[in-house]
Amino acid sequence: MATLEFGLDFWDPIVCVIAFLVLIAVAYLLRSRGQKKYKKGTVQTQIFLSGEEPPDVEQRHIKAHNIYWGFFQALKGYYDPTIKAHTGIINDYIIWFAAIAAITAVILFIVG
Amino acid sequence: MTQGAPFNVPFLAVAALIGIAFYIILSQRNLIKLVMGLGIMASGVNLFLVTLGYREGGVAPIYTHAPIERMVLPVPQALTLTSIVIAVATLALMLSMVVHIYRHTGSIDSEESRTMKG
Amino acid sequence: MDKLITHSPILIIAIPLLAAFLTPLISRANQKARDVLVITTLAFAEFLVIILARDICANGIHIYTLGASSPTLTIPEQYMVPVRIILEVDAMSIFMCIIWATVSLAAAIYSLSSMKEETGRDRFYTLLLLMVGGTFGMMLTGDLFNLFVFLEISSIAGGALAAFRTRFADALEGGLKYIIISTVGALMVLFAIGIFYAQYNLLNIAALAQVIQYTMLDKIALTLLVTAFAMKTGVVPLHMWFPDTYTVAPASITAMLVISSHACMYLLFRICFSLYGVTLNMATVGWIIIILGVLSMFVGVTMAVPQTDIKRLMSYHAISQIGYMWLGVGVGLAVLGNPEALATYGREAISGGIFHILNHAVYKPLLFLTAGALFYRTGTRDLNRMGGLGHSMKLTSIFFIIGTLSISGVPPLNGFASKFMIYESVYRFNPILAVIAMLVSIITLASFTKAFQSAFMGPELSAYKGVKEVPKSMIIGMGIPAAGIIFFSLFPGLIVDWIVHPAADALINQATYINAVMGG
Amino acid sequence: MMSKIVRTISNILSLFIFVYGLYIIIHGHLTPGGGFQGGAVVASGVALLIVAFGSHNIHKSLKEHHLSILESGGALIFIGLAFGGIATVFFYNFLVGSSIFGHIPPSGPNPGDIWTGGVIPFMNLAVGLKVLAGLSAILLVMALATSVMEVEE
Repeated sequence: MATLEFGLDFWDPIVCVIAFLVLIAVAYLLRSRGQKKYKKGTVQTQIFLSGEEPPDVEQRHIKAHNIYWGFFQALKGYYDPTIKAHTGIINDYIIWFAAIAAITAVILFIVG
Repeated sequence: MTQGAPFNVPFLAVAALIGIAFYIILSQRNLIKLVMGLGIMASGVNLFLVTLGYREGGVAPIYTHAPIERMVLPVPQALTLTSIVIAVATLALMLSMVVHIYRHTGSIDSEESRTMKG
Repeated sequence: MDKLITHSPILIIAIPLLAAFLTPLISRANQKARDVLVITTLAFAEFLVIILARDICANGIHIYTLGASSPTLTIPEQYMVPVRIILEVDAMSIFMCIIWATVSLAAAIYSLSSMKEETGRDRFYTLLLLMVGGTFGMMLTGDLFNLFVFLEISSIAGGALAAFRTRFADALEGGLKYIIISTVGALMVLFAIGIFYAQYNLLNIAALAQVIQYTMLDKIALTLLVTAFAMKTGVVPLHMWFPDTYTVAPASITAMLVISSHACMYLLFRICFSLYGVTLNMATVGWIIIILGVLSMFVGVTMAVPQTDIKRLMSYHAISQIGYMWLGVGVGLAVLGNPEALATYGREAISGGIFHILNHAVYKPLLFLTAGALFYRTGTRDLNRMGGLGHSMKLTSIFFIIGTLSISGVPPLNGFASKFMIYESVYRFNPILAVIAMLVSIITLASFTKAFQSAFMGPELSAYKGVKEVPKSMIIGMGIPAAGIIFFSLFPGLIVDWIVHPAADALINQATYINAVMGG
Repeated sequence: MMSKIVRTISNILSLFIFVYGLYIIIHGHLTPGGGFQGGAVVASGVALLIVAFGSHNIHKSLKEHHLSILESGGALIFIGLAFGGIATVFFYNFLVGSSIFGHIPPSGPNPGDIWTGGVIPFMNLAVGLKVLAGLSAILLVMALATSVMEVEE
């Protein structure tokens, strides 16, 4: 019922779920062996940043446009033309449609 | 379909209408003109359908004095009519959207009035 | 009950349409009654779809002829060919109907509270029900002209709904783009229908499939149909309207628009498999579909990564996921003429693509609805301005995690099951395609990690101190697809045996489709 | 608001246009025409009135929400008639060959009896109602919207 069989392979989510449960149990075991003797509401539960004052809340959060900066920098050659192609002008969308229709027609006429 | 030159004239008109419509849609940045281009394209397709419905010597299927065996099955006419109705609705909707866009952005140019890209 | 099953194909279309025109009258009297009517209608449609699906599993294709003296009288005595409007429901159509009924029900429940502040809600529900009826029609119809009519009903209603919040300039722009694209596409479809009628004097798909010859004109018609439906489906490079429209539509409508574009994809498959079928040069058309699919997978996901608008990001992911479906079904189509390859991996590829439609139809609405929930509480879609919302919107963030893991194909969730089917079968067809598919899956996870990190993680921002969890009906609207994800994840074998394999077989067996209408 | 001559003439003319539109609607099953065409003719009469009298004056007596009720009513009658045949099949012409108006109409060619189409004349009426209401509403709303813009500028 849960098993998905096709060709030579199969996929059984129940096995995967059991494996995850075992992993969670192990993780819980490890966690329960940790120290419990800290005092709430003191410096012990606050952020420690080499003795510096932690920056305020707005500064601590990494904004979306900063994430994967290096990825875009490395793939600049791909991203610049691709983003440029998305002009947002409705006429260009129809140009793409006409172009793809023409290419498809040519392929169908030549290849069959 | 009947052969012979006069019967192909409507198809040339169809090609011309659709060609003009595509030219307008591809080249004109004015949204009102673009909607007009869509209207012309709808007319071209409708003309195509009506032309297909022509049968030489056929009679309109109206049960007043018409000989039954010469009547034409009015499917293409029904198609055209439906497509006209739909075109009316679409054009009205698009034009009212353009009116609203003009109110918001003060422009009906498809490049100047856009807010989204990338 | 038998009578209900016999008439259910038309009732599925007609009851939402009837309710659509009742809505403005009733909402004048009572707003509550209107809400009850909308939900009851959609629930009844869902019920009809399910009983029809059970009947089709048992008895095969269901035919319904409108206006005839009996529902199965497709060819009247004086005629050689079918002339009336015929609805033909096979396993593939009912599969799409199940998806559409469920998603529209969830979206309507969600709209009850998410649209509460908007004006003109009676028109909103009228349009919503029109769109439901139109899209059901696209899925159930057996002839080409009604296909065009329902396509237009669905796209006019969809465009108006996308532009519903007319106080935003971008909403109107998105709606206008959608409606222009749909009109151009639909007119090209109508032109192709005209070409068929010119040659064969037929409009019924099954009757056409019997006589179609793949002449020069048929190739032009095929080109127009493939490109028009590709544009409506949102395949790269015809996808650019897709993020523009889906970003600005209300969240519930976005979820519905995704499925209605899947309906256009279904129409493409119906045209390729059931109309052209064996006359087609399958390898060429199959490869066209595969290439478009791979392009959308790759360009869609890479364009999603830099987006900072949460719904725009999700729209690009929808494009990329649609690529998977095109890849799977395209591989199946490419080997359709080769019985050995079809049996070894072609059927599994088609099943994988179709199963992916089902999975996408549960996790993508869920993600769009969570984005709507974020918008409802924070008033912004900009990820740069969000942060720390996981502290206050716990249920929403749990739903978001479920959707994220599922769309990225992380085992054991359902996205993995269908992607695994696609990887395995595509690998035997062409290993490079399978590798690209896996790579795309990884980038998907990366992109959603970014979205999750910037919206839900991090310290609680001062701007969102007073933010609460969304209202109950929005939670229910998100809960329905989330429950679907859990169910499909745990029992993929059950789902595939019940509805996915019959749907794939319905696409492959063209002869059954023709015989149901033409007899013998 | 146009000159007095235009207003008087269009006042008289609009009645003829309405009657002609209704004629086309009612004879839809016998002659070329039908619900949509007749409805469009009636709406063109409304357009004439809007041009002659100005949209604000028309709006005093013709409100768009009344038109929208009329439109929904037309659509409901249409679907209701389609549902009327559900005992056999949806859209089944259940009135054909019945004697609602006293006599059973003969089938086959005839000199143009009104009562021959069964349920079709009623459907034409419903469609005509919907189209005339819908198109008039579109014309009225668009005229109002553009006139408001002129005031703003």
